Amino acid sequence: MNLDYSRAELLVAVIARLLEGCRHVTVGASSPIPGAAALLRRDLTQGAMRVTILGSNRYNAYTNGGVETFDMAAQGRIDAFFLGGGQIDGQGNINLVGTGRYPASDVRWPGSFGSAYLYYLVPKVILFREEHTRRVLVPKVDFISSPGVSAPGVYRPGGPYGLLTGLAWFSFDKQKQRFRLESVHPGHSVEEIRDQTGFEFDCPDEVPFTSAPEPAILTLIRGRIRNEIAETYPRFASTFAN
Amino acid sequence: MNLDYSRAELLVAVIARLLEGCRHVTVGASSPIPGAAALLRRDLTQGAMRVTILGSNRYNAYTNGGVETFDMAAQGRIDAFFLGGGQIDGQGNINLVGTGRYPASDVRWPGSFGSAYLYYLVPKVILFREEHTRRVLVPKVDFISSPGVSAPGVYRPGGPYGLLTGLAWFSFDKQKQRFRLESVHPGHSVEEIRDQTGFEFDCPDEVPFTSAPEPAILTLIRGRIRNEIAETYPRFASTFAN
Amino acid sequence: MNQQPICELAELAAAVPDGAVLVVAQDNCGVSMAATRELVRRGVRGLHLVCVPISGLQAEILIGAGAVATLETSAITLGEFGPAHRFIDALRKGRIRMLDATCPAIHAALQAGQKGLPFIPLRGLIESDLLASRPDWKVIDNPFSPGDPIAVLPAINPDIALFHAPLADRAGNVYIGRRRELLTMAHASKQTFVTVEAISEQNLFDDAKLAPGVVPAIYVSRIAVAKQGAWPVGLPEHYGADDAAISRYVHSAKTEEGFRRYLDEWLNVEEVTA
Amino acid sequence: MNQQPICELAELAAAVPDGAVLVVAQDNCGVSMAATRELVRRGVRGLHLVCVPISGLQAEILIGAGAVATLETSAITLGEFGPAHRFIDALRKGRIRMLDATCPAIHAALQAGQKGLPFIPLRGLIESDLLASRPDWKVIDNPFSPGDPIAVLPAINPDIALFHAPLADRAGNVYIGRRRELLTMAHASKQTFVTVEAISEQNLFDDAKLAPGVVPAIYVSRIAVAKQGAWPVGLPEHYGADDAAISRYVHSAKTEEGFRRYLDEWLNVEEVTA
Repeated sequence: MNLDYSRAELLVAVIARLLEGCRHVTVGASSPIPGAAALLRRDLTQGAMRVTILGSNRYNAYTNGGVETFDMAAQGRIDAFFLGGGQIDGQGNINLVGTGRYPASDVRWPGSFGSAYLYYLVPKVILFREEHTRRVLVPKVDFISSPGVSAPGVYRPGGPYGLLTGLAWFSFDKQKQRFRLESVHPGHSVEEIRDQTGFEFDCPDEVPFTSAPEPAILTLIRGRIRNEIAETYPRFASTFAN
Repeated sequence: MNLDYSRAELLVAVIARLLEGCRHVTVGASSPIPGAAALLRRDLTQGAMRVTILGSNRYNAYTNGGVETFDMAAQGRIDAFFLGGGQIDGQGNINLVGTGRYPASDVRWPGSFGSAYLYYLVPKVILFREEHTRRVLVPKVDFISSPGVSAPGVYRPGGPYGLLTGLAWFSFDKQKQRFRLESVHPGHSVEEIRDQTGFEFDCPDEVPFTSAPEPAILTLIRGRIRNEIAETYPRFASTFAN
Repeated sequence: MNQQPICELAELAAAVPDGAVLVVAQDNCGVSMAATRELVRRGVRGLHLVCVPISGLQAEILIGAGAVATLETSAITLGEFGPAHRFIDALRKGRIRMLDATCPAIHAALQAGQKGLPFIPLRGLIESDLLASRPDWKVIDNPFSPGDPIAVLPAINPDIALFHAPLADRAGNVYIGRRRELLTMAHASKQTFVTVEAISEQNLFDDAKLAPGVVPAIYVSRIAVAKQGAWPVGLPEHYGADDAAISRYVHSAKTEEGFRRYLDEWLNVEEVTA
Repeated sequence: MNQQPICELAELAAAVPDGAVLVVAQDNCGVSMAATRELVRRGVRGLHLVCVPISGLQAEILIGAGAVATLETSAITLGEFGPAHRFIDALRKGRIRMLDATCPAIHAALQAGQKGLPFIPLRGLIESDLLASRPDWKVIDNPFSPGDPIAVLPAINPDIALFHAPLADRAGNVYIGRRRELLTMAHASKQTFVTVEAISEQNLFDDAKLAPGVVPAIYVSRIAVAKQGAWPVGLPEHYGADDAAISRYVHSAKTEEGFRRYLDEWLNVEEVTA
């Protein structure tokens, strides 16, 4: 299948759609695709949606140090955030610490960052991981950096909204505590998703393809957005549309 | 008795002596005599002792807002502070709220300010009240803005060091939970102190007079200190040596 | 999170609903007396007024005007100008619910609000009548050291923070310099309303030296220009207090009638002059 | 509370005792790699390293050099340059005690230290393995709302805060601008050691625009001048990271031997150049 857009461009367009209705979106320091998507959404709202990119000078109007992101989340002033994970399981648990027996992990990743807090407090947490394999999408994470769901009574206004990978988009059902396959990216199939996913998920009989970016959106991504993210993610910007 | 210094000058000199050994002294916004005394002590230590005067721009190097005073006290970075009170009793309890039945007080004062915190945390709290009458120095305060002593087990590195009035200096004994008359200001007598004090206190057989300010100290007070406090307490500075 | 935060003063005051939890700062931080006057003019009622951590003329006038139902403060003081007569009178007549506090308790509870914590512990307070008179404060055992009692205070999350500042920009950023309690107030409150001396045409974040002293626009809902907007209180580093006006206030406010006369006159001042 | 805070870099490093609780900031806040090098040179051991809230090359090198006994951080990352090999290796070999945290927990515990609180509550965390692996963290019932579990964290009060800043003055005031976590670190720590690019002959408080971004001298024990003192890490708004040097580090540190060779070379650099 020969598409006239790159995977990165598709993902940016998908995320920008998912951010509809948000007033303020915060993006982590090393998240170029979510960063580009947030800036795209901002452009589409004529700047009404605010974007904070952690680690950026230009897209960071904080004056209370690193704690401000977390305080803002607790104040309800961050509507959406992105989390990844070395492992993600079918209940939405994420592992950013490592595999095997903690703390002498077989594979050790950097650590949990703000996940064990933001995942609880930000209403729309989009799990984003391009690699869609059984290595990443596991039946049960080896270490819970942050759980996908919480017991009744635990203060948790936030949580997973869904999971976007290089192959598909799943929504998350908090009642059922399960992912549901919503769309498969053009060029891929439900079988491929099943093969590459280590956890069980709900799957409707008919799964649509993920909508391709509209031409106007592609133009924006390739023009203004690419320039805007160059400050924050210079290496990414240069390889963006490949 | 015809003294060659004013009462204010005596009190400034006494307090400056009490501040010996301090590294950092903080003074409230409307405390000109303690303020002048702290600046005098600072001069005598060639600036080694730091002075913070709340509400001053010149003697306030804080950059975290009003909370910084209280945080510093909790950090152990304030060695001495001054508290007053509409009522002070023999256990060192202070009342900055009012007389009669709270909250519909017969006489209402401004309020407790930071007393219910700083009195617990600052090691050397000097109670300072010029008026020495049974109206102020009462058997039992009507409202405890802050207690003079705390039950065992209560975290209390700070508390009353003593009580300085226009007539005398009392030390405070934390074990006995009582004041002890240490000196009577020149021109006054132990009988007068007894007459004017509403609470019981320890009194040695021989009570010395409070030492008069040395000539060099008086010169400093009348020169440099008077100029230095003019910024913070302009009205006070102009009437200082009367 | 208002895209067009700059509005008229009357509009700003009209957006403070009756019954709001309103947080204000002490005199040396920037007090919006201009907005206070508009609030009195519009006849706001039932405020829960939180003072960080004390107040002066602003609280005194709001109380005298009957705008305050609950007062939470560590002190009300007019300093050397004399007693806060309307505050004292309202207490004596039981017209306001009084929540006497201590300065660090108000700061800490506001910081808890800023951090979205339900409560925060604080040293001091134990065995004081302040604590005894505050049913909303509790004492718990330090969970890390049994037998160590410590006070815990519920967070303060005001509906609206209101203050006066020297400068804002068109995007809604406000310069506060070293007056960091104003930032805490803005973070802890649902909305922040500010009056300013002037509007800068340049974004305050474009000047790296100004940026550390800015309340970012995301916290600021409404900004109105009010020249000499702290008058008769001063704005440190900009103008001093109008001692004569405050003295006259204190003299007038000895009686309810005198206060009313002062108020009528004050509400009819066309242009504020210091 | 040092009257003459300015000293030589070696003197500053010598004043960090073995076993100290040392708190450092993340890369975009000002990382004193110059002092780190001196610490490694003097062979410091047994540090309890607290990272606010994460670290990169600084923690990685201290760990590799055997200086760290306990590591408290929310992440160790060299970003796109690759894995932190020495950190990973030390964990695998059980050479360091690991206290994995989440960013807001480190900020909150440090703020508790700043406020002299014994502990602070924090949302999140519940039912995570982070909480399960931290015996020093607890869960209590919100005293104001039974049935609402909430984590409580003991305060962090480091012995020494260490960072790099653009400017200090002779009185000991240090300019940090918007990097407010550095102020919190200084408040919470018993002592603060700072390396700076330059010393201003003017007191920083004399410039009203600079004052809001200053760590006051009362918190600062030692200051040493170290030009390009963050190298090979960058100092935002002053100079960027030396990507080539960091890449070469990551490549070298794949093995213990490679790391040792890199270290020898690094310790022998006479003058740092970016």
